[in-house]
Amino acid sequence: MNIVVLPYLLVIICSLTSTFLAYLIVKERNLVVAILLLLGQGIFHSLLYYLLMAPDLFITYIPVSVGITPLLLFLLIKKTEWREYD
Amino acid sequence: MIKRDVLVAFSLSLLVLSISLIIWLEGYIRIATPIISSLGESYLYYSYNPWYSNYTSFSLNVVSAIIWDYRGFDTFLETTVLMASIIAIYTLLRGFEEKVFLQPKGLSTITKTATKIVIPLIIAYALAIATHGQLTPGGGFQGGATLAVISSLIIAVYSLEFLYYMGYRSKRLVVIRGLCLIGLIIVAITPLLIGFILNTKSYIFQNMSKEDSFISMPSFLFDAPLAGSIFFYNVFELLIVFTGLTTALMLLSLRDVELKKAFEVREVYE
Amino acid sequence: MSEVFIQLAFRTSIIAFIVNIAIAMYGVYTRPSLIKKFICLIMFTDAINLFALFIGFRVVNNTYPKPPVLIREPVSPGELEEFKYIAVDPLPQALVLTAIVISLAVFMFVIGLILVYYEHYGTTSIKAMRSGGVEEVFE
Amino acid sequence: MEYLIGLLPFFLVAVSVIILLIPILNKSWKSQRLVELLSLTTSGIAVIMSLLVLINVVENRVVSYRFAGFKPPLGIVYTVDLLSSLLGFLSMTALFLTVLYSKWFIISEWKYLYYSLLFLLSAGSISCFYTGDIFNLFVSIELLSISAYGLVAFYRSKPTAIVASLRYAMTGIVATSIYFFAVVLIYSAFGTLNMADIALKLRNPNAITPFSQSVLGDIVLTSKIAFSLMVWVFLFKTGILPIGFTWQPHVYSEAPLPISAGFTAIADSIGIYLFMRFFTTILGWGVIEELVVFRITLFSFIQVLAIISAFISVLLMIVEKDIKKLITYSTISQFSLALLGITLDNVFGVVSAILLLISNILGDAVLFYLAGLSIIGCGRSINCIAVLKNSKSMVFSLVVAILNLFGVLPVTIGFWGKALLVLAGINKSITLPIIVLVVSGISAIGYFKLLHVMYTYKAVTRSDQELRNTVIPKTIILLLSTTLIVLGLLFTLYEPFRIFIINVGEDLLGNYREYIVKSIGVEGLI
Repeated sequence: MNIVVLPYLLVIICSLTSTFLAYLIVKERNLVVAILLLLGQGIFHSLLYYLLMAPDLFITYIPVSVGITPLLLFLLIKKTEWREYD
Repeated sequence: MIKRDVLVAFSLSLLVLSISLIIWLEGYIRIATPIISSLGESYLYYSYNPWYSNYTSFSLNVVSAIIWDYRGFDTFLETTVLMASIIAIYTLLRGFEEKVFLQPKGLSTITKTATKIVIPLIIAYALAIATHGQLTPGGGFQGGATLAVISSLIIAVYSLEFLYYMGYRSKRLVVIRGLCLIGLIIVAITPLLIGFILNTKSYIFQNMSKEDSFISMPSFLFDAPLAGSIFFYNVFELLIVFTGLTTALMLLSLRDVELKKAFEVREVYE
Repeated sequence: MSEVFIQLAFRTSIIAFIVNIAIAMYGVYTRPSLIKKFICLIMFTDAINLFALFIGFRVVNNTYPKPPVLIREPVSPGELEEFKYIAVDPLPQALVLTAIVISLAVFMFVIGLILVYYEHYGTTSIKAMRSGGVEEVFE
Repeated sequence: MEYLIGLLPFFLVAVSVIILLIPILNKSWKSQRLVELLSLTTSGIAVIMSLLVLINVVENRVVSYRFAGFKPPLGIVYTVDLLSSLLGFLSMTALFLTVLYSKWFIISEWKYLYYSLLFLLSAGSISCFYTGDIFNLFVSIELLSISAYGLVAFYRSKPTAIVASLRYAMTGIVATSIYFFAVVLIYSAFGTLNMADIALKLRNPNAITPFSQSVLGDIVLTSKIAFSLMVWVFLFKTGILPIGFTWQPHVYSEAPLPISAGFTAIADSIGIYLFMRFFTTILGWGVIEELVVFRITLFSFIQVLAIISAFISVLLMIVEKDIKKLITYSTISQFSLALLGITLDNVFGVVSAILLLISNILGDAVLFYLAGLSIIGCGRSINCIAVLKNSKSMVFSLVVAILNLFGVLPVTIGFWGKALLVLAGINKSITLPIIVLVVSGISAIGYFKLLHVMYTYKAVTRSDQELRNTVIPKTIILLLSTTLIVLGLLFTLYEPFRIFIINVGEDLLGNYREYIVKSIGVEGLI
């Protein structure tokens, strides 16, 4: 196996994981867990940005998806409610 | 309810099927080929190219060159969108009071000490990627977002009170933000003004000299490529994004006591 | 062999992202909680951004493509020519960077809106909106 | 003078920032007055600037401005033709009127925030009209949308206003993201983002433009997907049936009244304008054969939607009791008819769409401003319009506005819009004119209900505190209603004006060649 194949393998794994996480997020009723899953998805997305050779986006996306967006969402949940009711 | 869910799911799966068929079977959309668009190749070729001085922007980072030079107007409008968002949040929560004398809480001492150690590192990193945006990956927005992580760390670890102690007020931040946006506009309009004075043709957002206009921003500082106005834009953008995101974080983490007055105020309605 | 594998990998990933878009859309249209809808919107824009980035990727013979950043100042036009054929497309990256900032700005405002909504109705479920929200109030 | 085109959005943004900063830095009562004065003068200057652009465009037909001086596919270019400069001028006029009316209508400590958002809204609007780049259009739409969400939620202690803003924002984010998706698809096949470049390659796929060279992928299939997605987005912006109905009635009835009046010109006409731009200049006459059938199919699909939308909105208009919602449904029906005009795909159809836009912008403004008077005097119910019956000039204006929107007498501009629509429809089939007439007939019930109510009901006027000095609004209303008549008479009697309006439509449909050449700056490609 050629060594260049490895990044492509990672690309496919990251995308499939991201989709699986998306499914979990939509299913999840506990919003805190949903946000944590979103954070995990963000990490996979950042990895994808790196693998697709976009260093600018990589260093943009890390603070946005791991730092700011989850904090905003946690602040929102803290002030409102953390469960999803029907 | 359930009937509607099934309907939505069904139509969306149809959408997925059709687009997937197009991509998978026919290969209509160009994916992972050796060819990229000629426009992209032009950017790669001209971005730092002393041999074609009419098309270059003297930036080693091609993405920075596109963002602030080739498509600078987009980024200006994008910065304005951020401004509009801050004004809109401010409008939504108008009438709040920032109360400084509440007791600060926060997490344990260990976490606080760790944060204290991390913060200077983040500041150094953010400044580096913002000011070297024309040389290495990074730029104003990247640096600003990284700096804003500090504010979010402080809010999460020390509580909002600590930001007040450090002298942050949302109004001050909004003022800094507005002034920086005006600074950006001034830098963008400067070539036009110089063109007026020298009575030659010149363009808004012009960076290097063009075929029909010789006005040019400084492209080198001693030995390091400055990429003309890209450097200034990056510095302004750093401040704009940092203050903007911090304002939003502060406004959205206001305590109930502070927001109480905002929701009591009733204006004369139609 | 390797080319077939690369094609397989990329087509699978792109379809994964289209499925991702569809799942997010499903969440936006069917979940009752505003916060959940909002999380799904974030996923939606993220998936579209990544789709855009896949479009700008290229495959280079024998090696992995380079990011669109020149390592050092080019000394000859020949080096630039080489760079032109080995780096990925920078334009989608610039577009996505702009799109990320814009969506962040809009999301911050929507969070503020949801806060005020909660202040009014005491819940983040859209049922409150359906029952009580849309009635006209005559003074 | 070309730099004025590029300077206008910068000017509006700078004004907006200054308006925001003055009261924050200086908290005295003087700063409030200063803000009002500043916004009035600067919006006046903006009107003059857009008028100068219009004059320049009338002379040269198409004017383009390159940002940063880069040639088009490489950099962003503003390309202004007759239609965009005309609508840009109308949008700036609406901004001026909105500022003037808000000076009277809005009483708030935080008025500067309102003005600031209003200027950002119009900056987005003017950028949408002038731009010649599809990604720049995305950014402009976002600027327009986010300031609009903020303005709709301005009365934040009303729960309905928050709900309206949430609806608008949620659908808006989905719509603009889908637009971005379409932009990416177009880039993947055409390898360019410039509108003129795309238009060129849809007509001549073998053309080789500087920098972007030739097409990359299968343009036929990609255009089919991308343009279908774009139709969806524009329908959202216009407020026509599938997803427009989820937000437009709520937004119009809950936004501050001057904003609702300005929205027609500043935000909603963007939808119709983009339809015209994308389906006449870009995917218009002369496209490659593979796409001709697709275009016709798409048009017939939109036609059906427009007809359904027109019927539903006029039916809702009859039963509506809230005056702001009544005007909203009237707007939707007018926009649907304008869309119907575009789908007829001939010069008269497009001209009728333009005329309907103009008449709707002005007529809507008159109705909303009258509603503002009645709301201040009494309340939101349509019975409250009766407070206006004491003033003869207001009754006159109401009659003019109603006649204009209904479109029966050939003295107003609205008549010519509908007349040309009928004329254009007869060429296609006999049913279309009948549909237009039936829609107008049903809408007449809704409009004349207003007059009926005015003379039969007796409205109770509110306490004196609410009634303010009504010189400003009354002057604006009279001015606008006379403008309606003057425009109508001009169109009937003064030939150059008629020729000018018809030229706008002809240029749009047939003169794509000049648009492409002037925008890209290279001749001999088409």
